[in-house]
Amino acid sequence: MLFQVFINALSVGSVYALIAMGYNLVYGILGQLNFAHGDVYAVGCFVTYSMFVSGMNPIFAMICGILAGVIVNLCVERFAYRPLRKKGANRIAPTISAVGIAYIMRNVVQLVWGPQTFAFNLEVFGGGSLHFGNLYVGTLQIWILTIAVAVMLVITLVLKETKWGQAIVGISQSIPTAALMGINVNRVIAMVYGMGAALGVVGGILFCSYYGFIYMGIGFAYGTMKAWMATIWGGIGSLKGAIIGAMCLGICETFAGAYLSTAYKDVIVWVIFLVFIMIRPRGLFPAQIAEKV
Amino acid sequence: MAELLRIEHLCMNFSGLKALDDISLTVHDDEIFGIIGPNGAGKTTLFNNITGFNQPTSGRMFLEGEDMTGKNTTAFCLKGIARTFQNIRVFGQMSVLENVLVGMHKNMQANLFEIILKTPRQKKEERKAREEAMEMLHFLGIADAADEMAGSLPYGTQRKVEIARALVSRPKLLLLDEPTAGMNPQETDDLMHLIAQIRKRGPAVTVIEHNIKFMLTLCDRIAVLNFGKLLALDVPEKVAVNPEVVAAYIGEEEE
Amino acid sequence: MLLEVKDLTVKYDQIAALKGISLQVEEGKLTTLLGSNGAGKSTLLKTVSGALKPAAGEILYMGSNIAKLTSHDIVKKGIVQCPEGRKVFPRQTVYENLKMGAFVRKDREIGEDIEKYYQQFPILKERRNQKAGLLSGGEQQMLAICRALMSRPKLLMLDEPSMGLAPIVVQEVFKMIRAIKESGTTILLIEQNAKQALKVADFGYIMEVGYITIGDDAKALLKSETVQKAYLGGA
Amino acid sequence: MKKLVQAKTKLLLLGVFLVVILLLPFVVPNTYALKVLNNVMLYSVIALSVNLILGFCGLLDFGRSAFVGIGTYFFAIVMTRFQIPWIVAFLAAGLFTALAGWVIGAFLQRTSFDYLTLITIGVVEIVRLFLVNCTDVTNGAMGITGVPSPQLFGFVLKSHFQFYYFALALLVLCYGMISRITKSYKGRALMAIRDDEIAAAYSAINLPGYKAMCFGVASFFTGIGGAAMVSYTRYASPYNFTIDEGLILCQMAILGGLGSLPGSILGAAILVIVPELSRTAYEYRLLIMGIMMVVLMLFCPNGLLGRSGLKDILVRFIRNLGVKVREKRKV
Amino acid sequence: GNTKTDGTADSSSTAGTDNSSQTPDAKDTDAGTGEAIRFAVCGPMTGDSAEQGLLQMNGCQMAVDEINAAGGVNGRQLDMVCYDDQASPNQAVIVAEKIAADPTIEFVISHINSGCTIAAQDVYIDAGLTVLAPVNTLDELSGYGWENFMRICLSDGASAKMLVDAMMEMGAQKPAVFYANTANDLSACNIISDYLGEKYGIADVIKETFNPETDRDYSSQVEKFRAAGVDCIILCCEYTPAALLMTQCHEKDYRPQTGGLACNNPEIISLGGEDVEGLLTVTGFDCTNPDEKIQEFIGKYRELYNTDPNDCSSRGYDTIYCVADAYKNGAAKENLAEWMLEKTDYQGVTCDIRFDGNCDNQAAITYILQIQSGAFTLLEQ
Ligand SMILES: Nc1ncnc2c1ncn2[C@@H]1O[C@H](COP(=O)(O)OP(=O)(O)OP(=O)(O)O)[C@@H](O)[C@H]1O
Ligand SMILES: Nc1ncnc2c1ncn2[C@@H]1O[C@H](COP(=O)(O)OP(=O)(O)OP(=O)(O)O)[C@@H](O)[C@H]1O
Ligand SMILES: [Mg+2]
Ligand SMILES: [Mg+2]
Repeated sequence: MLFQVFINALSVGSVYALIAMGYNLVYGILGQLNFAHGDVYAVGCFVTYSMFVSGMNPIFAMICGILAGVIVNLCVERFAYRPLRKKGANRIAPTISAVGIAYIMRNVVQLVWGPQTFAFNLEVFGGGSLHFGNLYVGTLQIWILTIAVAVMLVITLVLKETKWGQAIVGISQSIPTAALMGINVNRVIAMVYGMGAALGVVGGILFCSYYGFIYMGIGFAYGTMKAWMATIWGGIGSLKGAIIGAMCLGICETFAGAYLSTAYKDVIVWVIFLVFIMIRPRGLFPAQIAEKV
Repeated sequence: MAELLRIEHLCMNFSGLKALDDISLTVHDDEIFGIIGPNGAGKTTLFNNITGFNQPTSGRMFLEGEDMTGKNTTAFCLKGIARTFQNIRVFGQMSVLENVLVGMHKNMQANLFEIILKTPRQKKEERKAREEAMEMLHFLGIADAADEMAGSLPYGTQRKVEIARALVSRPKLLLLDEPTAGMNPQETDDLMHLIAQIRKRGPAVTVIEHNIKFMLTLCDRIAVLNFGKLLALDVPEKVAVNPEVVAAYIGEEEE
Repeated sequence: MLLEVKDLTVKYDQIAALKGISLQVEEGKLTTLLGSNGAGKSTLLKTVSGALKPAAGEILYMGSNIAKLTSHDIVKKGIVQCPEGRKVFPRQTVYENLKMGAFVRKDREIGEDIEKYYQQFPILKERRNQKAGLLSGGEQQMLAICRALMSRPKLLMLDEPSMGLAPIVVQEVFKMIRAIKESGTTILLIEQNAKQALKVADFGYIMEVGYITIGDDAKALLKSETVQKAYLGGA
Repeated sequence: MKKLVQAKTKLLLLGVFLVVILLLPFVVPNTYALKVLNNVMLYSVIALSVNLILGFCGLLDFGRSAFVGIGTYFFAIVMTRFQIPWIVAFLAAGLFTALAGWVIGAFLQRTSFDYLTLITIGVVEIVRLFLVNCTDVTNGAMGITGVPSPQLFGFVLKSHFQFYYFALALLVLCYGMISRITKSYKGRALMAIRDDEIAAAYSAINLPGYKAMCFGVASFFTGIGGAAMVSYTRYASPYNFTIDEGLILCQMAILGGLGSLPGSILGAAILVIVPELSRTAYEYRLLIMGIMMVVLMLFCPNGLLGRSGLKDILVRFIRNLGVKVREKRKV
Repeated sequence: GNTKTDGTADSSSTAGTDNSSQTPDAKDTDAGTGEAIRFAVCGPMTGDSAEQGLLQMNGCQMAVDEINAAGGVNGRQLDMVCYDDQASPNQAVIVAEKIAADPTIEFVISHINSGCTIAAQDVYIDAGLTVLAPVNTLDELSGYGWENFMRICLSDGASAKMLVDAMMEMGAQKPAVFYANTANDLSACNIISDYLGEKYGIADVIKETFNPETDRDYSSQVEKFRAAGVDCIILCCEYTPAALLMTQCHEKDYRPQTGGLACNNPEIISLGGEDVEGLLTVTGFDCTNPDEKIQEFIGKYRELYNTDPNDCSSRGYDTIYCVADAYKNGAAKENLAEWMLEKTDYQGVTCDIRFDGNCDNQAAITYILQIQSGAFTLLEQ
């Protein structure tokens, strides 16, 4: 049982990983507690679902969903976050408008798609599982993990090597100074939000495919919260951290459920998390502190 | 003249970089002590060490004979060291007066219940603190700005706010890290007089500056740091003509 | 005129920091701006570089009004500011900071430029892989100046470049400023070290709480009694 | 002289305000409106405690709902199982919550802003699941019924009308206490921590001690608020103490304006009353709330009564009408 | 009266989020004599558990529209107002106060979450309002001795026992319970395990739970069931987790017999597909009944809401008819509860209603359905 539990844990972790990466990207760069992340990607996933159900090719449906997520996030950035940034608001203000956006998105999803759960199967990832003796490994999980790692590598490379990546890194440290370097701050930030949304939708689609359903609550509890936990676990701003943090989260959840108590599972996870944060207050891969008196 | 601060063989390494290398010196309780040295010589790092912000890699520190090695910032502060910062650190969202009042924190006694009940003792304490803080603002000539948000003031004023905040805690030793940065010659002159006056009020002053003229006029003794090492420690007249110091720091006097 | 500021008014919230300022910066010349604390010098620079938007007035750069442009467009036009208080990118290394300075450049000589500034400030070369946030104050200042230069601007605006620098380095910086000027770059310099500044400058302006009180030839200012008294340290 | 006149008008305004507040229950149309008013006041107490933590100490705590839960349950359990005077249990609930807050505050010392924020959410989850699962102590998901109404000096404050004055007195008391704390040197120490921890440490402010104290003191008020609330609804249920609730409590303080105590009351009023207005338009409730929050933030990023908030907007508006308004800042 | 029904039918949204009787002009255009009979429907309409609230509301809405179209009750139109309690007991109390403060409201269709129901009861009792509960299945509710509260559904205990019997009859050796960590489901779980012990002598029933707000991965539960050799799982949870659990079992090639308390939502079939084949569910509404009236109801419901009715919606529907029946026969706001407790003997489309003097519906019948080849089928008793 132990080994199977471990494999289950990794599967759950890999599902969280992708969602966490999109969250961590925006979080690490702009420092925004983005409460709307999950709900924005939920919109993207629902669009994918609707497109697919109405008979569209699943790949196109996914692209539509991703586009929808990106567009929504860009609009949100443009109309809810950017004006705040221009006014030089503190860190808390965008957090609250993000909560507002999350509410709006949740309401829109309920108005358009209703509150019930729908079956979600795009039929592209090939379901089923491989088994080795008594061990079962889902094929979709292998997909998910591969995609997560690939995406992480690509983004890390982009951030490190390209000019835009450097611009993003600059903006993450100081927006006014970045502007003084000739960086088009608004465009780059919009890009980051777009990228975050795209990653979120991809993650969300895989999440929905994995569990085979979609409903309006996937945004907050499974998106924002898990992504946030994974991000903090791994260290803010570290993509590698997002993946490994998600794995840690998956492992804790699954093992706590399997060997301790399913009723107290979440309590146990949170307590482990708390203790971990006490030991490593900045997560597994902490961003380096570069401040001097 | 008594010994106030004594440093013995202080070393500080930052992952391979020797920011302080075997520094020993003594500051007396009635002097203005200057520290100069090229950029990156370790002056600020020295301040950080003798206020407990950084822990030295090796070496010892004594304040009025008491061993303070390994103590934290608050302990140093309670023992009577106050400082200003090279990169200004005022409480940006608080008024100037409040900033200064924070400096008086360690002298305040009232507990939570007295505060909630507003006992006469607490009221008196608070009133006295405000008076003292205002007096300090007058002394530094920034009383006009008392109600303004500290964060939106010009640099020079913010520096003075920092000095006021440090001074109201009635320290035994005041550390000033480049107090004249961003001030014009006129203001620098004013500050010089101010520091001399401060000195008369009680605390010994240790000051880091790059303004040579300022330092030579003001200080009783000057230490010169270079690459973390103590290059010279003497009265200003001698430091100014020390060829090593001239080469490393002052450069050819122009004109 | 490379840059012409006309009747510029700038407000923070409701309070005017600049109250109708006019000044001119001639191409290829060095103009310096002197004034006491809080006079509004930095505010002026921030407005020219687009970080603040004026409440009234014009900023003409090569004849066109740039008051409404965004910061990055202004940088692309060749105006670069070395901000007050250094503002280096703390989490990036010295080298990466310098590269950021060249963000708008497309040529291939970036590496050579970096090497050039390393020569000028050897301590930067020594610290090239250190996070800029951990540099000493003076080291950061040097880095900030070099980073501004990395974009090869047409108009360089320096906000108190000598702040926090050792005397020997200050001389180096002024030498450098002179060399930059001689290479044809226009400079707008804010300095507290008025004597030095006026020595290298062609023109000088004196500011007092939101207004420009005097604008004259630098040599004349250097001799002027009022200026001597107020900004050159009395004696 | 001028000052005297000003003081007089101020006093007059205060008097009028007081009379209005005291007579309000006589003019509201029905008990429902009274109930809403009472809720506004109870939530105000909690929002004030959030403000103490977030507005003054700069720690973003989404977990206030957990402490409301602790206060609520402590009070409910004590009152339903033991024979003790109401007021004793009430204060004990506050103190117990304060202790819990202090412990958690002390425990979280090393964490920075973002980490703390998430952990406070964890606290909500832990407390909620404990309340749901620990059936022996908390009666689990069924909740605790029959919690007694406030009993003061032999009076039982059972009706909404009576409770109004109780809640009002409670709010005034809590407001006074919190305002005194924030105006004292301890309050300034909290603000100093918020603005710059390093400089605060250099002013001999004991950071861990103060943060823990802040959590403790704020939790006292949160707990009192929770106990008062359960004394009012007379039923304790674990489903009241969710993350969403914690978010709402935070929003009250933020929308009102961080660091502004009247702001917290205004924020609480808005977030209690606006959902009531949209009660039957439930399809659009979240939409309305969301749009309201975004728009308010866009207009007053620092909250309605915060810096450049309503007051400044008003002043600007009046000035645009040509009226001279005294500038606060001297130039 | 309320003529917006067509609009609802057109909308492609399924569990209709529209609510037509809220039109403010409902009263003015009243065709009948006398004032409308106004009543409140409470429940979560937003948030994670909105689905149930909206389903209950849909059922009520359909009945209201039908009755009004047929001329109302004694010439009085029905007027339904919906209140969202967000599944939060605190909110439920406010809702109750709001309802109590509105003298035109004559009765209340209950909140759904038991926490909300309990919290709000005090207010309703004080206001003398009758509360009808179409879907409050929590056993403990019978024990409160409320005189204004009546439920139309069977309590969990009763239906759970039926389900257990059916499953044991099918040859289960080692049963286990999988329940959501909520008041209802926990209570049902306890009843089941007690019953298993009493009747079948199975002492150590494995009980596993999950947190419905945040859990969608049940692999640890599955692993535990599998390791313990469980061959029969009783599901006390909503249909979504039920379907998910079965899928996750089958992924691991683990195929226990399953049966659920609240799984009769047709969505479960599309959700679980082949994985939910063979699932038993206990329900008060037998959608497979060929009875004309029932099929007509299903047809109309499907036309309106584009999906099949389930327990929540059918019970809501019959509750309204039942109250209308009471009004027709002389009940009024003041004595509604008394009247119904004593005299109601109503044959509904989907269930019969007759109270046992306490709050329970004596005549409620429960059926056991099984999913066979993609459809619910009545299991022969
Ligand atoms: N936290 C740190 N980590 C790594 N290196 C550091 C750190 N703090 C300082 N340094 C390095 O130590 C050296 C000494 O720094 P310090 O700030 O003490 O110089 P300084 O004498 O104050 O110079 P300046 O006059 O320019 O302010 C510098 O080269 C700096 O780069
Ligand atoms: N962010 C701000 N908010 C409000 N007022 C500000 C802000 N920044 C500057 N000011 C005010 O604008 C005026 C001009 O400031 P500025 O920084 O331009 O002066 P300066 O001449 O550069 O002074 P210094 O020599 O100290 O650098 C000052 O009175 C200052 O208080
Ligand atoms: Mg220094
Ligand atoms: Mg300036």
